[in-house]
Amino acid sequence: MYWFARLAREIEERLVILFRQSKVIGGLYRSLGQEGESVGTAYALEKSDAVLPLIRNMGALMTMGVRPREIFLQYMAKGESNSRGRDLNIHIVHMPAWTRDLSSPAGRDTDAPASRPALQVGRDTDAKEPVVVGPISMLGDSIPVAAGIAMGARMRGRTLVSMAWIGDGATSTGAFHEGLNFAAVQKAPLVVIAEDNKFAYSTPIARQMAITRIDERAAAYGIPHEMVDGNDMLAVYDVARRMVDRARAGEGASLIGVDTMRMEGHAQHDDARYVPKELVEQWEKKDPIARFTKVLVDRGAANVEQIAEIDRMARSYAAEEADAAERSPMPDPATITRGVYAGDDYARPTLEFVRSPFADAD
Amino acid sequence: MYWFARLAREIEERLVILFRQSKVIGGLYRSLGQEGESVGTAYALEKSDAVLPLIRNMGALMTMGVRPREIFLQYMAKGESNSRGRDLNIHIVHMPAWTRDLSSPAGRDTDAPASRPALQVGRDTDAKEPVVVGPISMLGDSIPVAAGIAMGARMRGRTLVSMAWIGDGATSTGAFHEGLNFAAVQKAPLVVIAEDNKFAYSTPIARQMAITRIDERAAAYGIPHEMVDGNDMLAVYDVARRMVDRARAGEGASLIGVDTMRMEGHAQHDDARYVPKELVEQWEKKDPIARFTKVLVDRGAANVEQIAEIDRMARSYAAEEADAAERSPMPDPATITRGVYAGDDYARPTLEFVRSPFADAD
Amino acid sequence: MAVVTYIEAIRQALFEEMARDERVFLMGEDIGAYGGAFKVTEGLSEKFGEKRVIDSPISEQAIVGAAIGASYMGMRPVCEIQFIDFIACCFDMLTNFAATSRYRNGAGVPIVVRGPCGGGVGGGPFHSLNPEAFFLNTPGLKMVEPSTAYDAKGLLKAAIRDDDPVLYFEHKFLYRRIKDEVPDEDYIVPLGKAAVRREGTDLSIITFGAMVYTALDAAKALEEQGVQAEVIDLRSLAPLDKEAVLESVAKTNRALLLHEATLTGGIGGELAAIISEHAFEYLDAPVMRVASADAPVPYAPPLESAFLPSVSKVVAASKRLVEY
Amino acid sequence: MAVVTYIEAIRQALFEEMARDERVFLMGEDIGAYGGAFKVTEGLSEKFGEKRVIDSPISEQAIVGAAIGASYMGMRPVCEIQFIDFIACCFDMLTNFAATSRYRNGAGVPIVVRGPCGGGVGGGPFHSLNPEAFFLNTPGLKMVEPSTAYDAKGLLKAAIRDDDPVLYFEHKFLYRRIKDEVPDEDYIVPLGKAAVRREGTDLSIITFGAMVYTALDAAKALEEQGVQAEVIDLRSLAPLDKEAVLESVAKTNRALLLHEATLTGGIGGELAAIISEHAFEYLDAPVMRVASADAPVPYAPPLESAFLPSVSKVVAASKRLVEY
Ligand SMILES: Cc1ncc(C[n+]2csc(CCOP(=O)(O)OP(=O)(O)O)c2C)c(N)n1
Ligand SMILES: Cc1ncc(C[n+]2csc(CCOP(=O)(O)OP(=O)(O)O)c2C)c(N)n1
Ligand SMILES: [Mg+2]
Ligand SMILES: [Mg+2]
Repeated sequence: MYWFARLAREIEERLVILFRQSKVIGGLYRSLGQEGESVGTAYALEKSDAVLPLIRNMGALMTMGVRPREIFLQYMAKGESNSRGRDLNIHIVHMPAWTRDLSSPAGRDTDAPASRPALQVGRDTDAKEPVVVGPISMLGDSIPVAAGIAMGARMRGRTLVSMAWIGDGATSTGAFHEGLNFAAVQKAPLVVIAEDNKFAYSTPIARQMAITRIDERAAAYGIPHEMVDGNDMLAVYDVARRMVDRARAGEGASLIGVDTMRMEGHAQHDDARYVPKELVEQWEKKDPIARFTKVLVDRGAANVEQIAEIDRMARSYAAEEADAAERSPMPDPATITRGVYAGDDYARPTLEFVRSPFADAD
Repeated sequence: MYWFARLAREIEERLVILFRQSKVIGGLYRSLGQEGESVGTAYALEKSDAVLPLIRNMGALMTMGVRPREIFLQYMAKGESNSRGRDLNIHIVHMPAWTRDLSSPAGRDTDAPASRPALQVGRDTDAKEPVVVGPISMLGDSIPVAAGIAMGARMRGRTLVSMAWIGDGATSTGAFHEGLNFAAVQKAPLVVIAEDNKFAYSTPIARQMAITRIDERAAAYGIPHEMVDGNDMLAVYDVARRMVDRARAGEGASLIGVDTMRMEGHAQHDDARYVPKELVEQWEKKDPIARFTKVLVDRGAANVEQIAEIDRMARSYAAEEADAAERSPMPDPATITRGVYAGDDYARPTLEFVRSPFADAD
Repeated sequence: MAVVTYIEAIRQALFEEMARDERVFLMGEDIGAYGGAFKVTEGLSEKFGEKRVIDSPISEQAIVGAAIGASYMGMRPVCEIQFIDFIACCFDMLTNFAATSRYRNGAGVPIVVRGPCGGGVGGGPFHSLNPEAFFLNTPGLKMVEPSTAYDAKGLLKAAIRDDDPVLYFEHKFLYRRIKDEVPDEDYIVPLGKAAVRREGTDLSIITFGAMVYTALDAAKALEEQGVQAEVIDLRSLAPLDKEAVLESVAKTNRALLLHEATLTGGIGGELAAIISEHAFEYLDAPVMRVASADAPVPYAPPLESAFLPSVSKVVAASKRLVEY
Repeated sequence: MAVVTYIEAIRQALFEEMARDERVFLMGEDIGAYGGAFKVTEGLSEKFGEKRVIDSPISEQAIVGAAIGASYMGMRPVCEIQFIDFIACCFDMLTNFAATSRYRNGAGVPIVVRGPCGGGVGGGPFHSLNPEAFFLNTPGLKMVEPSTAYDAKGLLKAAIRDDDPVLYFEHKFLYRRIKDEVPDEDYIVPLGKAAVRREGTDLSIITFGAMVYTALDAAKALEEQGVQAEVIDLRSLAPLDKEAVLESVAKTNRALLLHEATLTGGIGGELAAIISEHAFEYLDAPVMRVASADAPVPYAPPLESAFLPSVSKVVAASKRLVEY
């Protein structure tokens, strides 16, 4: 878990550099301070489950094994990116082969590993591939889709759990309400992670909802809901694990409210002067990675040197991946009208997955 | 209260006759069995408050003093109807004069009485006129509008309470969620009546939501919510009264869940064979009007003869109003493109209000 | 061959596609035991079970969103919008999520969203919509609207088998009024192909849906006055069958565009643009449009019939064209 | 007279209208202390207080619905949609509730719904929308899109004072790139009136928004080749200024319709229909359209610039027209 959280942070640090060099197209949205909940929740999933992350769930993507280069390719709008330069940041989508295999209800388990060259961190050759559905910008729309993925996979006879993240602000959308209510009635294997990071862009949560515990949003749907300290990775993992297990056991949807803090502005352009300084200071003390480091050290799972080594590894890995992405070409303008509809033989894009160097250690 | 509930029922009975004579255009939706909650809730309002009723809130409209003829005119798509034959059943709208009076923030209290001839039941000359906003067919859309009416009237400096009714099924819409959440955050003087009448068209409430108490929909918004026996008019009035008072006192929005039963099909064309017979039988025993009659008699407020007399009065009043409406002309086709936009001097339609013969007795 | 109604043809298409492919399933309001507001899905839940005929909450965004998600998993969802007017409530999910998914990430969205459209039945402003123009400017969506039972069945089968999101508008006025021959064996009507309903030489009336019958009645009346009108039934609204339209206009040199949606901003504009750009040399008269008045759909029958395009309006416009 | 930017002109209009009429207030996401995603409302909450500059939840249906309700009470709400793309989320409330209210029951809905539209800034598929065609087939709505600071201020004031719902699209590409003279005294630009941005005799380029500048650059290039293009800036998209359009085409006998939204189903169709019906006799060449490619708006700059209409595309089309 530590690796994924650290990797997520290092990737974003790298993105900030690329952003300053204006190599990132459009805005850059960071998850600084939220890496813990992203990783802790996704870590409770099987590699073959479904994730519907938001811009601040870099940690979840890393946990599911998405190759960092894919992220850099997207942010730099490269032609080899999952969206072939057509869509933003983490708007990436991946469907395992079984979803297209119509030979049997559930499809054969022939998730061919992605076709790109391996790299030292090791390709994820054996494990199954996850379903990854990045968001569209319209907040809340992921929730009905996540419900449909849970329902659809169940119809295909697969025991897949669908996990979707949503911000405090986005829980005010009609799509969130309709989607989660439908999932609840259908007892769909869906786990929604509602992230109370105190702000929706500049809007404090008190202007977003008249409840103080975001998990109470779920009270309207008759599903289990719990609040957890989002910066305590192990606590997050524990509750996520319970909700994922019950979903997989066919007990239906649930919602986890995570109490965390967006430690920077909404995006790089936002200096967040509307955020009270004390609030930031108070949360700096609770940095999820620092806290998890302490746990590891206290438990003797690793010593400070080892952790420093892991950090160096993550940093250089992120750097290599960024450089690799930077070298790749921009998309070809001749393609703009390709692939709007099916049948014009426009190649389906790939998404590459990698194996954590600590896959066994984990 | 008895008068309004009985009148609502008699009007609908009359509409059924007109429907069978195919004088009603389109569908006929009845509130049989729900007259109690419609009247009990609206009765807690001032005559100058705002109501946003649904098709099954005939009782609320009668309670607010809407002249029965207006209903018949609408159902028969007459040219003199509030929508001039352009919209259905209770899709009626009325704005008191103050809403158009821009001379002072709150507007002067010069709500001129409607301009049509009086009738024996007595015109409502002195009391103020309510804001009436009938629904559009898109379920849930009334809730954001009701919130806006509450907020807007407050900005105009008026102490107006906005009351909106919504069906169990319609609480599944995004509009309901967004509107009530916004009202909650804004502490708007809004009271929402959520009617659990067991079905949404043919869909039982269990397919609509995974909660068993509809008032729990409000738990997501941090506002007070209570469940009440919708067929006990006095109990409904009591809780409505409390919620209206707190709204008027500036304590914000609330939701009342009413436990009731739709005693006929969704509309006249629907034989409701999907409704278990036992359920109907069980609810027949709880008819709100019969129960209220018993209360009146037990308390000695009225004897059986007097009540029978009131019923006769209501029946003949409904009949006269229906006949009056029937005699009025259909709209003039030459007008179809008038009044799409402002400024083509197309006269603003009127809505006439009447005074209950028991206005003082009540 | 059997003669069936338009609504029965739709039901048959659903039935046969569900029997053919276990991945086809239905979602919508009251479509299960009740069989839908218009009884289109009657009997399907008994036959295929509640798992494949899902009664949803009143949540159009969720119905379409869930369909998108299920289609990602390899399923073939067919959504019913109880009245097509309520498609406005999921406009976002359709135009932003469904329409762009393939283009953005190569993830196709093979869903069908169907529902009753159109007026003429006293439905008023919220139960009479013709929504095609709302969606015509969103690349990634397909749209069809049948006018015959044959097309109703063949287009729906084609839509269900298509790999892209298809909006399928069924005209409620035709449900039980139209009957025609439908083959017993499996067939489809390909998307994107118009049909010539009547050959003519003097002008082309280009239309679709219930207006096809208005056009045919007008053509009969015109014939008595010696005018031979050709009637083109577009069937598919996206993509439009440009070739068929241009071919007909090249032959008749006069174009009358007829649709039931209101005039301004209607699909007639797109057709006029195609014709005036690509058939300019062939035109002997202005391109004319007949459509509903620019107002919400009024409820009272006398108002609605004045509002809708009529045979006499089409005849009058046609004569202006041929006499031009 | 002072020279101000397009965005400053919008802010001035809001400021002056709020100062003039206590019933004018703002609702939207992050428009208060933060001043909005593009800082359009910067300083307004300090000046007029939180009660008149309301930070809403992320709920477009509620923002517009609440505006409708408040307008019934005599208020004059101005809603901000953070990016106009999200107007899809309140499509229902706008087309079904706001647009029909006056027609149905005589209850006018004097609201303004404004937000940043358009591409050219690397916004990708969900931050670059030009939505005019979505709403053009809904009677009851008005739509404007200014291209100059003068019009930005004058049209917004006119929209706020108008008694009907007005969609006000501001092109984000112009926010800080465009500066021009704005009178110190109060003025409005009437809804429904186009402006001639450049006189010409050889063809009429009919456009609006950011494309006005593309058209003017093209006109310059054409002039060097001896072609005199007239450039019409529609300013109002509903109602359209038919007279101005027809007058120009009657003069130049050639029409080029230019818009930034994608081609098929765009507002160009409606213009083509108006011209080919009412100016048929004047046309010496086909009515042509230049618009964005029929695809979602791609994100990468090289893709987006190939996707958008360009000066060279307009010049090429213009020459085809004049050489026709
Ligand atoms: C439907 C919709 N409305 C508005 C926006 C503009 N917007 C983008 S991010 C954002 C704030 C989101 O806040 P939250 O949901 O709390 O997520 P966070 O950024 O805090 O992770 C807003 C308003 C949007 N993307 N979608
Ligand atoms: C957005 C929307 N979707 C679907 C419909 C079709 N429809 C009309 S009434 C109805 C059932 C309403 O049930 P409920 O809200 O419980 O109210 P009730 O009829 O029981 O009073 C449905 C589905 C609609 N009017 N609006
Ligand atoms: Mg947040
Ligand atoms: Mg109900």
